Amino acid sequence: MSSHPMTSRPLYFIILSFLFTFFPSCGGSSIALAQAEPIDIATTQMIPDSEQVVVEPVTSLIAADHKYDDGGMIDLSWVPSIDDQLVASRVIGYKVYRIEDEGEPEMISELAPGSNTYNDQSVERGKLYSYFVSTLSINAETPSVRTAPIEPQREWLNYELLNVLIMALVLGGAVIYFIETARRGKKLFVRKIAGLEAVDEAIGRATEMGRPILFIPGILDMDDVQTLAALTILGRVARIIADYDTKIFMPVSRSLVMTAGRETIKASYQAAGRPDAYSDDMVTYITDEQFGYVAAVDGIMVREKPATCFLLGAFFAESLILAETGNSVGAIQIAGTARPAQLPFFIAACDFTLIGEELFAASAYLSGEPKQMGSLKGQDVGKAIAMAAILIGILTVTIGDAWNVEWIQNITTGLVDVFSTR
Amino acid sequence: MEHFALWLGGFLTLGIFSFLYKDNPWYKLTEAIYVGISAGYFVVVYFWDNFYSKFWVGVFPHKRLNEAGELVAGVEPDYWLIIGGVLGLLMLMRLLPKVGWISRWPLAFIVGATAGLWLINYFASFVMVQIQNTVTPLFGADYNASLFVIVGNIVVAVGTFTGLIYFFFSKEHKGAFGSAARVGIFFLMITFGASFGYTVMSRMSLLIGRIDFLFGDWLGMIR
Amino acid sequence: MSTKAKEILALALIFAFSLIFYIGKVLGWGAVRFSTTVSLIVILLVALSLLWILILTIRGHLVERRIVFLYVGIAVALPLFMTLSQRIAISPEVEAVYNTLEGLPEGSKVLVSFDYDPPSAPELQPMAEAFLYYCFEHDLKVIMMGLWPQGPMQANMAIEKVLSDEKIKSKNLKYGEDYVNLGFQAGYEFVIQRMGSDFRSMFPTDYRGTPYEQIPLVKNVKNFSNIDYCFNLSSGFPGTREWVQIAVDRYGVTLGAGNTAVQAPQMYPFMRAGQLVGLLGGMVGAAEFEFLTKWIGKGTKFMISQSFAHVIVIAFIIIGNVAFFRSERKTGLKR
Amino acid sequence: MKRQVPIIITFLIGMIMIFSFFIPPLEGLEQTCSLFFDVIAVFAFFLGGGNLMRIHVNKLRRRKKDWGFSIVTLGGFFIMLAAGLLKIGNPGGIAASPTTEGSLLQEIFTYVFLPLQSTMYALLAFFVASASYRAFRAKNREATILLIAAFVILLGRTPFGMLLTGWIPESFSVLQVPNMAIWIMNSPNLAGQRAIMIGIGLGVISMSLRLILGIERTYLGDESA
Repeated sequence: MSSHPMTSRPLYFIILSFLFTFFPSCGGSSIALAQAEPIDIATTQMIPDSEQVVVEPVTSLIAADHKYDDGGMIDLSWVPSIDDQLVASRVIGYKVYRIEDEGEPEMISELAPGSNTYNDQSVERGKLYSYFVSTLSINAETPSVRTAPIEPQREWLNYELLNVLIMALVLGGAVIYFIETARRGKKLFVRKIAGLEAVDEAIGRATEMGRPILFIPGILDMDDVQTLAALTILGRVARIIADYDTKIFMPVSRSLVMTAGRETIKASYQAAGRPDAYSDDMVTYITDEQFGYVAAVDGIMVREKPATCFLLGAFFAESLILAETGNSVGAIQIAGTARPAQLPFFIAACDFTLIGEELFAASAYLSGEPKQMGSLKGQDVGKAIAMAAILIGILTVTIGDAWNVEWIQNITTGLVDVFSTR
Repeated sequence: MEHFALWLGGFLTLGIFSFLYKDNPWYKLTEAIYVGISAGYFVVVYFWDNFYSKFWVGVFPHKRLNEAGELVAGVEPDYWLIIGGVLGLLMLMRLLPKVGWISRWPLAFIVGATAGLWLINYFASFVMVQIQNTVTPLFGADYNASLFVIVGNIVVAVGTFTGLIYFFFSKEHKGAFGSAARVGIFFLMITFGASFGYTVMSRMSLLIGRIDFLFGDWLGMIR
Repeated sequence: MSTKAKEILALALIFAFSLIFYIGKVLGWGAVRFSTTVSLIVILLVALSLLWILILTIRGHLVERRIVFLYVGIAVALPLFMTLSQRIAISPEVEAVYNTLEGLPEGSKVLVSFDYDPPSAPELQPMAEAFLYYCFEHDLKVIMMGLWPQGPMQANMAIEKVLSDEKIKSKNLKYGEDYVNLGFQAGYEFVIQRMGSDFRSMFPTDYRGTPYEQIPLVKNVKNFSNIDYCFNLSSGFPGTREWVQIAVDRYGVTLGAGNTAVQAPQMYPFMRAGQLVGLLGGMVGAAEFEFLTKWIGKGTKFMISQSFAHVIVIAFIIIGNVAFFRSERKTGLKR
Repeated sequence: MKRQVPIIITFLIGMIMIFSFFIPPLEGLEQTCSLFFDVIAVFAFFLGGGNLMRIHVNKLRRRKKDWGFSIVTLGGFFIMLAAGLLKIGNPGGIAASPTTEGSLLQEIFTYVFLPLQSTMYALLAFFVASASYRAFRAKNREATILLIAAFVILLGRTPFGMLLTGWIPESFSVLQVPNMAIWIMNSPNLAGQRAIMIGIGLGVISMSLRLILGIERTYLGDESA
C-alpha cells in the first residue's frame, strides 16, 4: 500500500537525526532522540565469549508521538543493524524494550529481522516512556542506546483525514442543497427505476388474487444500513398495501427488526387512515439463526403462497434458496441488496432487482416527495465527481508516465491525495 | 448413543431434503425442531455473551466468577453500560400500551448511530478507496505491460465509468448517454454472470459432504 | 394408487433401505461398489435419459425443476459407488508438493496448519488425510495447528482416519513424539508473525493442555528455522496468502499449500514467483495428490461427483436454452 | 414530545458518529455504541422470544392447522433454554462457558443443530442448478452476456476448460478458457464491482442523511409520512 520507496526511509531518518542532534529545539518535545546512556540489562552471560555471535546494534533509534490519535500510541523507528542482511544474516530478530517513568526495562515485543519500525499501542497519557531496541543473534543480544523520555500526546482533530472531511462535506452539502432546492418548489427530474415502477402493480396483483404479500428485510440486525433501507421501503410499501387493503406478512430474524417493522407498518396504516386494520401479527420473529430462519420462511412461502415477495436488505447464501422457493410458488419477486456477491442470484431468480445504490434510493423514489427526490440528485453530484476524478486521474497518470511531464504527474499525485483515506 | 446420533442425523437430513419434493409433514417436523432449537440456542448465547459477559460483568465486575468459581477482584466497573441498559429497558416499555411510544427512543438511537457510522465508513471505503484504486496507468507502471493487460486496464476504466453512468438518476437514458448506460449494464451483467459461474462450483461440495454423510457415515455403503 | 399411497410406499421403502443397510453396516458388510462395467452402463443410462429430456424439450414438454433436483442428486451420489479407474493427469503444481515431501529425510519436522472449517472439508479433508498418510508412512514428524477455530478439530479427524489404516497402525506412532496438535490460536496473521520468533509464545500448551516444553517433539522447536517443511490447508483468510507473506517472505520457510477450488487461482502468482513450492487446488488437486501418495481416499471419489454435477448443470443450461429458442421460434411464427 | 424527541436523538447521535471519525478522543465511541447495541438487542430478545412463544401458544390453544408442530418448536426452545441457562451437564459447572464440550447444550448443537444447518446449506446445490436451468437463457442482449460470462467461468474452473482449449499454443494462451476466466474475473468483473460499490457508497450517504436530518421518518411511526 505504501507508496514510499523502501530505501528512502533510513536515509530520511539519518538526515533527520543529524538535524535534531545539531538543532535539538526544532523537533519540539514530541521527538526524543537516541542518546548515549549506558544500559544495564544483561546480555547473554551463560555462553563463553568465544562462542558468542555478537551483532551490531541498531542505530538512529527515534521515538515519536503518533500523530492524530488520542494519545495512546508511540512510533519507533530505527536503522536496522548492519549485520541484518537478506542472505546469511547473523541477526535473527529484534526485541523492543520500554522503560515507563524511569522504572525497570520491560520487553514489549519481538520482531522479525528486517524490521525498522514498531508501533507501541499500550501507552497512556501522562506517563513518560523511553525505549531501546536490542539486536538478537543466535545466542547474544546487543542493546541500542536509549531514547530520551517522551509523553504521548492527544490531538483533537485528525488532520490526516481532512480531505475525507472536506469531500464528505461537499457531498453532504450537495445532497442538502438539492433537498432545499426541491423544497422550494423547483421541479427535479428523476428517471424511472423499473423495479420500483413495478411495486404498485405487484401489490395490486396480490389484491386481485386475494393472496398475501411477503416482506423479507434481510437477515442482519438494525445495525446494518441495508436493514434500515429495507425498513424505509417498508414504510412506503405498507402505505400502498393499507390503501389496497391487502394482507402483509413479515417474518424477521431479529427482535429489533421486529419492533421497528411493527412501528413502521403501524404508522403507515395510521397514515392511510386505517389504524384498526393493523395487527402486531403482521410481523413475526422466527429465529436469529440464518438457516433456521430460511427453513421457516421457505415453509411459509409454500404454505401461504404469497402473490408478491419483497426480498430487500442484507442477504447471504440464503438469497438463492429464498428466491428460488418464491419463484416456485409463482410469486412476483422484487429483490434488492447491496451485497455484490448475492446480486447475481436475485437477478437470476427474481422479476425485478434493485442493484446496490437503487436499494438506498428506493424509499425516496417511492415517496414521490420533491425533497426526497432532491437527495437523489445530490447523489448524482457524487457520481459526477467520481467519474471526473477517474477520467482525469487515468489520463494524467498515463500521459504523465508516458512523457514524464512533471506538472501532469503533480495533478495525479494531488488527485490521489484528495481521495486517500490514510 | 452412537446409533441414535447417526439415525437422528439421517432423519433430520432426509427431512430437509424432502422439501425438494414438496412441503410435507416430515419437513414441517424438522423445520419445527430447527426453529425451536436455534431460537433457544441464540437466546442462551446472547444471554451469556452479551447480557452477562458484557453488561452485567461490566457494571458489577466484583460479582464475576473465574473458571474455578471464585470471585475476581480488582476490575473497575464501567458505568457507561448503564445507558445501554436503560435504553434496553425503554425498549421493553412497548409491552405497556400507555407508554409504548417511549420505545421509539432506543430505536431512534440505533437508527442515528447506524446511519452516522455507516455514512462515513461507506464513504471512506466504498467511494474514496475505489476511486483512488481506479487511477492506474493504462500501459502499466513501467510501460512493460502486455497487450492483454493493457486491454484489461482499458476495460476496467471504461467499465467503471459507464457503470456509474447507468446509476445516474437525474438524466433519462437517451442518446449518447443512453448508449453509455447500456454499455454500463453490459459490464454489470458480466460481473453477475462471472460471480454466478464462480459460485456454482463451490456450492456442489457442500452437497457432496451431506450425501457422503448419508451413504457413508450413516449407512456404511461407501468407505 | 393415489399419490398419498405412493408417497407412503416410497417412505417405507426409504426406511427399509436405510434399516437394511444400517444393519448390514453393524454386521460388517463391505461397501457397495459398482464394477467398472456397471459404472459405465449407469453413466450411459444417465446420459441417454438426459438426451431423452432434450428430445422432450424440443417437442415442447418442459421438465419441471424437481427433475433438475433429481439429476443433481444422482450426479453427486452415484459416483461415490463407482469404480472408475480414470487416468489422472498429474499437474506440475501437485507434483511439486509431492516432490518436496519426497526430498525430506526421515525424522524431518513438518508443520501443517489447518485453516478451514467443516463447510470446506469435502475439498480439503482428503488432502489433509493423504498428506498425513504420506508423512506417517515415511516417518516424518508432524506438528499441527490451526488459525481457524475449527481447524484443529479437522486435524484430529484426519489423524484418527489415517491412524486406523493397517500399515500406519503397525508403526505404533505416539502422540507427542511422532505427531502433535498444538490447537487453535486467535490472532490471524499475527500468529504466524509471532511464531517467527517463538512458537511457544503462541502455543503455551497443545490442544490437550500439555505445556509446550513437556512435549518431546516440539520442546526443541524454537521457531520456523527448526521446521523443514510447512504445509497449509486454507479456504480463506487467514490462509495461504498470509503464510506466504509472512512465513515465506520474512522467515524463508518452504511452503506448500492446499486450497479450495474457489481460492486456488489467486495463488498462482505465488507459485510462479517461487514463494509457494506447490499447490493442491480443489478436489482435482486432492485426487491427484491421493494418486501420488497412494492413499486412495475420498478426494478421487468426490472429484468425480463434482465433475458430474458440473456436467449436469451445463447440460441443463443447454436444455433450458433449447427450450427458450423453441418457444421463441413458435411465437415468432405466430406474429 | 412523542414525535420530536426521537428525531432529535437520531440527529444528535448521527452527527456525533459522523464527526467522531475525525476526532481522535472519540475513537472508542464506535465500540461503545456497538456495546450499547448489543445490550439493547438482548432486551429486545424478550420481545422476540415472547412473540415466538405467544404465536405458538396461540396456535396450540386455538387448535389451528399444524398445531402439533408448535409443541415441537416450543419443546425445542425450552429444552435449549434450560440446558443453556442452567448449564445442564456442563463439565465445567456454572462458571464455565455455556458451549463447553460435553454440556447438554453443546451436544444438542452437535447432533441436531449442525446436521440441520449443513443440510439446509447444501440445498443451495440444487437451487443453483434449477436457477441456472431457468435463468441462463439468451432472452435478450443482457441475458446473453450474463450467460456467456457465466459459461466461460464455469468451463474455466473445471478440467473441461483445459480439455477443450488446451491445444491452443502457448503464444495464444490468452484464448485458453481458464485464462479467459481469470481475465474476466480481473477486468470486466472488477469494473462492474467498482461501479456497484461506488454507487452503494453514495446511496448510503444520501439515505443516512435523509434519516439523520429527519426527512425520512417512517420507521419512527411518524403519522405525517
